[in-house]
Amino acid sequence: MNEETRENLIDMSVNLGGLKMQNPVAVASGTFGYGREYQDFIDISRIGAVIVKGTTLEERCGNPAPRIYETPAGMLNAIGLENPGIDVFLNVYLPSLIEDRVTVIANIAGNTVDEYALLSRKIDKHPGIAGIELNISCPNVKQGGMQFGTDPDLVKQVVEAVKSETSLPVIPKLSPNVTDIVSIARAARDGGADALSMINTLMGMAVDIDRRKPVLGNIFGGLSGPAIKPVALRMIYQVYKEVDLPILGGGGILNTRDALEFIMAGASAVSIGTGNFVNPVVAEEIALGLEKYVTEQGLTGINELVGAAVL
Amino acid sequence: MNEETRENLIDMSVNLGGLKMQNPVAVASGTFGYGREYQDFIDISRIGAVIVKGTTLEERCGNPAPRIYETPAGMLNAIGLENPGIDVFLNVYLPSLIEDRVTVIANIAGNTVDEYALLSRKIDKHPGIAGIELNISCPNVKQGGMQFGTDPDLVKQVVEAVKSETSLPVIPKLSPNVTDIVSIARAARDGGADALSMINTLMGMAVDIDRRKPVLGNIFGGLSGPAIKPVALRMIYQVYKEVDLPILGGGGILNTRDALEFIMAGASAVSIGTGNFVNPVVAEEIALGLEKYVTEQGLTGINELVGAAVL
Amino acid sequence: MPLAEKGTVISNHQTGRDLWEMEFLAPGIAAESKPGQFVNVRLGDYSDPLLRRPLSLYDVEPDAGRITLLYKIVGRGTQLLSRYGSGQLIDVMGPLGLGFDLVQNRRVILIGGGVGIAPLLFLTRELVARHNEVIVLHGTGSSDELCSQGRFSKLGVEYKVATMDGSSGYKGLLTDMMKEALEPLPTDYIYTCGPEPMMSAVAAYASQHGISGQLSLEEHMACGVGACLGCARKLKETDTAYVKICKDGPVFPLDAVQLSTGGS
Amino acid sequence: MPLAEKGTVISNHQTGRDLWEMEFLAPGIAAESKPGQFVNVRLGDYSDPLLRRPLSLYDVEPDAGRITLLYKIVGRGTQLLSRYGSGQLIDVMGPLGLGFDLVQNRRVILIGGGVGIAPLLFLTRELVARHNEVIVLHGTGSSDELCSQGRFSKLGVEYKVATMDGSSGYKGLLTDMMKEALEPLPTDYIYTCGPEPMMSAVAAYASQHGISGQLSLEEHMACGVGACLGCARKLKETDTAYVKICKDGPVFPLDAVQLSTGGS
Ligand SMILES: Cc1cc2nc3c(=O)[nH]c(=O)nc-3n(C[C@H](O)[C@H](O)[C@H](O)COP(=O)(O)OP(=O)(O)OC[C@H]3O[C@@H](n4cnc5c(N)ncnc54)[C@H](O)[C@@H]3O)c2cc1C
Ligand SMILES: Cc1cc2nc3c(=O)[nH]c(=O)nc-3n(C[C@H](O)[C@H](O)[C@H](O)COP(=O)(O)OP(=O)(O)OC[C@H]3O[C@@H](n4cnc5c(N)ncnc54)[C@H](O)[C@@H]3O)c2cc1C
Ligand SMILES: Cc1cc2nc3c(=O)[nH]c(=O)nc-3n(C[C@H](O)[C@H](O)[C@H](O)COP(=O)(O)O)c2cc1C
Ligand SMILES: Cc1cc2nc3c(=O)[nH]c(=O)nc-3n(C[C@H](O)[C@H](O)[C@H](O)COP(=O)(O)O)c2cc1C
Ligand code: FES
Ligand code: FES
Repeated sequence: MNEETRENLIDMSVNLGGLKMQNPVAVASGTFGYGREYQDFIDISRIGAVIVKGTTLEERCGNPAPRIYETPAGMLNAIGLENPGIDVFLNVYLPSLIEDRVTVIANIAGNTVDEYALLSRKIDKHPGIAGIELNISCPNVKQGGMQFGTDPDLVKQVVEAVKSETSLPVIPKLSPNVTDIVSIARAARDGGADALSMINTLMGMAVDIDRRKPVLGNIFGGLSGPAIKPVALRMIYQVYKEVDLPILGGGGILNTRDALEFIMAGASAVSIGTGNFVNPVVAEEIALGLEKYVTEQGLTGINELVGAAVL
Repeated sequence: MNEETRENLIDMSVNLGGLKMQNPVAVASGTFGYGREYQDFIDISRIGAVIVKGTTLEERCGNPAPRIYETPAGMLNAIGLENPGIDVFLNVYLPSLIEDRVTVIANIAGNTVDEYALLSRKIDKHPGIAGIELNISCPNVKQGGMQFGTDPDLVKQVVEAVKSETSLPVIPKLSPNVTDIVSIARAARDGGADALSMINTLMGMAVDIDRRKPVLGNIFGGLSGPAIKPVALRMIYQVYKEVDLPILGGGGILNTRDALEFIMAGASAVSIGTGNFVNPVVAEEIALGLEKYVTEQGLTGINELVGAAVL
Repeated sequence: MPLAEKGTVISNHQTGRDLWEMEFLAPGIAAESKPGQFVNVRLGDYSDPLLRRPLSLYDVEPDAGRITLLYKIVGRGTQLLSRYGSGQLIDVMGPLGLGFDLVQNRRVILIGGGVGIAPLLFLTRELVARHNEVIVLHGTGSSDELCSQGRFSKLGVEYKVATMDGSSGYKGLLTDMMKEALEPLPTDYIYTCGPEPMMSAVAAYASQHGISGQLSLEEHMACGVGACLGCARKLKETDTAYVKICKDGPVFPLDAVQLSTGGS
Repeated sequence: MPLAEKGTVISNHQTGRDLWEMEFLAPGIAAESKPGQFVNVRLGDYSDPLLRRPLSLYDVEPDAGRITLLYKIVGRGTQLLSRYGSGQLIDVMGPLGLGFDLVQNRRVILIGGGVGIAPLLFLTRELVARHNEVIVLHGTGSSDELCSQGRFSKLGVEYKVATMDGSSGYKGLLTDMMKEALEPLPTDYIYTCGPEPMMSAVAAYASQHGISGQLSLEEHMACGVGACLGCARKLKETDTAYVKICKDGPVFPLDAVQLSTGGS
């Protein structure tokens, strides 16, 4: 069989707990706006899935400036979930994404379990969304956010509540700021999660030594980018071994080799966050790069590589 | 008063819970051997304190190779506490350090609370050691190590056991791989800790995509270097606000500006680990750099800056 | 429509104290550019520094496909930028942001502080083309930071300088010179870019004299396109919403912004 | 005594496929250097790449204070190394590790695979000075990786090459050529550096013929001085202790090491 024929038989699609992606590369929540911001640079219909900015019930205006800061091989952000609220998202931003035939994953954050449920109900009623990522790990908001993601009982509760409101695939996004990621992942599974997204940012900070103050208006922020890649890989590896759910893995991915590390460590699909800022066409480049690798290695699909490095 | 006179009045010494250092810059355990390895490059008597390689009761041969790997702005290590055992350390390696008038901090790791106690007793009996750092956070050994550092009750127990065996300053070294660093710090204080050392490495891994295996022989390793600086600063800031103990802060320090960030976030002294590999004279350079800064800012001593950025 | 392009460096050389000029070919971006817009530049091939750096369009010649940047070395990114040699490729996104409104047939004053002069050269070119009488005021610490004189002179506009140490032109604050320089003739419009305390003084003067105008703001950026919501700023303290400098700006009306007046 | 020195780059240029040579002045290090030792080089000014890179002393002229490296571009560090220009400073620690034992008045064979030829040039120079008959065998994939011929010829030693594709010298494995090249004359001592499967074949041949010798090993390094215990390796599988390549090596007796024979 020559390469060309084989390429046609190659399956780059991914089924992430019922959520179908044409290729394994998603762009991560909060780093790609509502898709339109990068439209001039990349054909967004070529991306496996666009996970839109974290959305809350009501509009939020976000944290005081400065909100971002560069760190060695990474960045801190403390956006504070600025967003126009779920209704505006569904009615104003979503339609154009649907028109562009983008696989859209919503990302929701609530202050209470009930809010997560309510958000999910609204999304469930609205056609055009392929899945719901639960942001239970945002380190940048006072209420809600991270404390949900660090307590197994709360994780289970939130997932259960959401599952009872929607038939869409539900993907909790786990916080890495925990002692035992496996117990959190198990709680999510016990609550009925269809897949897991990991990892969100590590909580960090920077000091402005000239002003003798924290750099960020919010003091603390979420660390993302290549700096956190080793932590992300470790947690995905641990969870892949212990919990039988597909994983959407990310944290510091900048290129195809990085993405392959995640897939071999157990991720069924990958998400690119900070990498979009560095290279706005990175998601498409990685999707193509993965396809090339699968072809060159004589594999039938990307799925064959998932967990390949797990001992 | 002109600068020269003022310089004489400047106090760069540090009292870390009873442990006196001539300047606030220590070299971190496991990155400086027993001092002699870097002797050709740096006058080790100029370093605030040398924290020697983690020592156990019995000799340990360490983890299988490969043990280290470079990551973006950081490195992974899984040395596995290779060391000749406490008796060889005290009898063979310590004497030359004492001769060189180095402030030596021992770093000990046990498999059980009793082992920590026994190690401390041996050190207490042996003159020439200024303090004991308790490694309750090593991610690279199966038994002992990190699980001590992630459970507040165990932390308290270990510290109490050690305190009952020695009158030397006892400095538990906290693991960053926890959900709530403040509760761990409190437990250490409740056990009688004299100061806190933070942070040890974040647990991470890397995948060799060509061999489709984890890179490290031990699979997981500790992430150190500039990549982890934001996490270290955040944890030190949190603990400084909540727990009234002096902090020996480190994680990714490469230069004087980095050290100032740590001090302003609440560290009374700093430790340099990976930075020694990058620049073997970095500890001396930073000690001088801090003195210059204190002088230029017209301060009387480094202590004035501790926690200066904490809101 | 903005795009990502690998520009080819034509030249890159120092023109003043810590000040450098880089010329590169990027026809796609050049064709779309307007004064006041900026490019977001990726520096180096490694993960540190990681983020792109926003830099104004100092000059643009669309026909030649040529873009010039004027930059001050302040940190790692600008340091790396200064190491690019001719023929090397440079990874640029642009043009980004909303540029200046271009008035016509007016007497306009452009006030640049330090490297804040950068966006005002391309602006001058376009304003001259629109039959405005353009007066450029440039303030710096010392004469070795005045590297733009030749370029402005070529455009045939009046270019006055103030230096803090008096080594060239008016000795003292640009904003003190401003008052002398602008009166008694009426000013129709003011464009300014520079340190906020300077722009604050300019805005106060403008408001006092009922002159409208625009300024250009800076904020740390990641995406440069409005996707990350990182470059947020409240224009006035009483605002509830944050604008995004990269997308809603960097240019804003002079009277829309509450500026830092100095101190810390 | 090793030291840290800022060397001044004299030249840095490509000499073969992915192969570069850099000359720099570092009199302190040059004065102390012995064949088989290495330097640990810091590349770039930023945090990525972070760690130093170990590179063998390809050639050293102590009187001129000059050190030459031969390096193959394989990743980020070596890529950055290739960008250094003459006059630039380069941050080097060395000489590190234990070098080769230098025999006298013998017939010795030096066997280098690929860029493993690097430590063998300086060694040749010193062996020639010690009245040895030196035969150098160098194997590569193709002739465009044979960049050292001139330097060895200048030292007046026999230099034979094998290339996998036959584009120069013997066609095939260096170790196959070795058998032909060495016999019938007796060999007193063997030095080798290169891929482990190659060195493994050399060691097997040596053991079969009762020839002693030394080889040079590689391991990822951080400190380069024995402080981090990172570059650990069990010489034989049955060993309980790990040697540190940077301090106990990189040179070891041929028969002390169990080498990887290939595969993965
Ligand atoms: C719209 C816009 C246009 C600009 N135009 C110019 C110009 O034409 N010429 C020029 O010299 N400078 C200009 N600047 C400022 C320039 O972006 C910074 O000087 C530069 O990013 C500093 O990078 P660094 O790595 O050298 O400094 P570092 O301090 O090492 O940078 C660290 C981080 O802080 C950010 N940062 C530091 N200073 C600034 C700043 N003043 N504004 C925004 N981000 C900053 C960097 O982008 C980076 O993310 C402009 C800024 C903006 C927002
Ligand atoms: C004692 C010694 C002497 C050496 N002498 C030479 C020489 O003269 N010429 C030459 O071309 N190469 C030599 N090498 C190999 C050289 O060190 C590596 O090729 C180089 O470190 C690769 O760096 P990189 O950033 O380009 O590659 P990357 O793969 O990006 O490096 C990533 C990390 O892996 C390490 N690494 C990668 N390959 C090796 C390797 N083979 N050995 C050790 N560490 C590695 C790097 O040091 C770095 O920490 C020597 C190695 C050792 C241990
Ligand atoms: C500027 C910024 C904003 C983010 N906003 C969100 C968000 O709204 N919801 C969320 O779940 N994650 C958010 N994240 C986290 C990313 O989706 C991603 O999980 C994280 O950045 C790690 O991946 P990376 O290293 O590829 O960026 C944000 C990250 C960044 C950098
Ligand atoms: C190679 C290596 C070995 C280490 N060994 C020890 C050890 O034996 N005991 C210990 O408490 N910490 C050990 N550490 C952790 C360091 O002391 C330090 O806490 C950590 O590396 C973070 O600081 P850094 O980023 O400055 O390196 C080791 C770190 C490295 C890189
Ligand atoms: S830099 Fe991302 S929104 Fe402005
Ligand atoms: S590299 Fe540190 S011990 Fe060898």
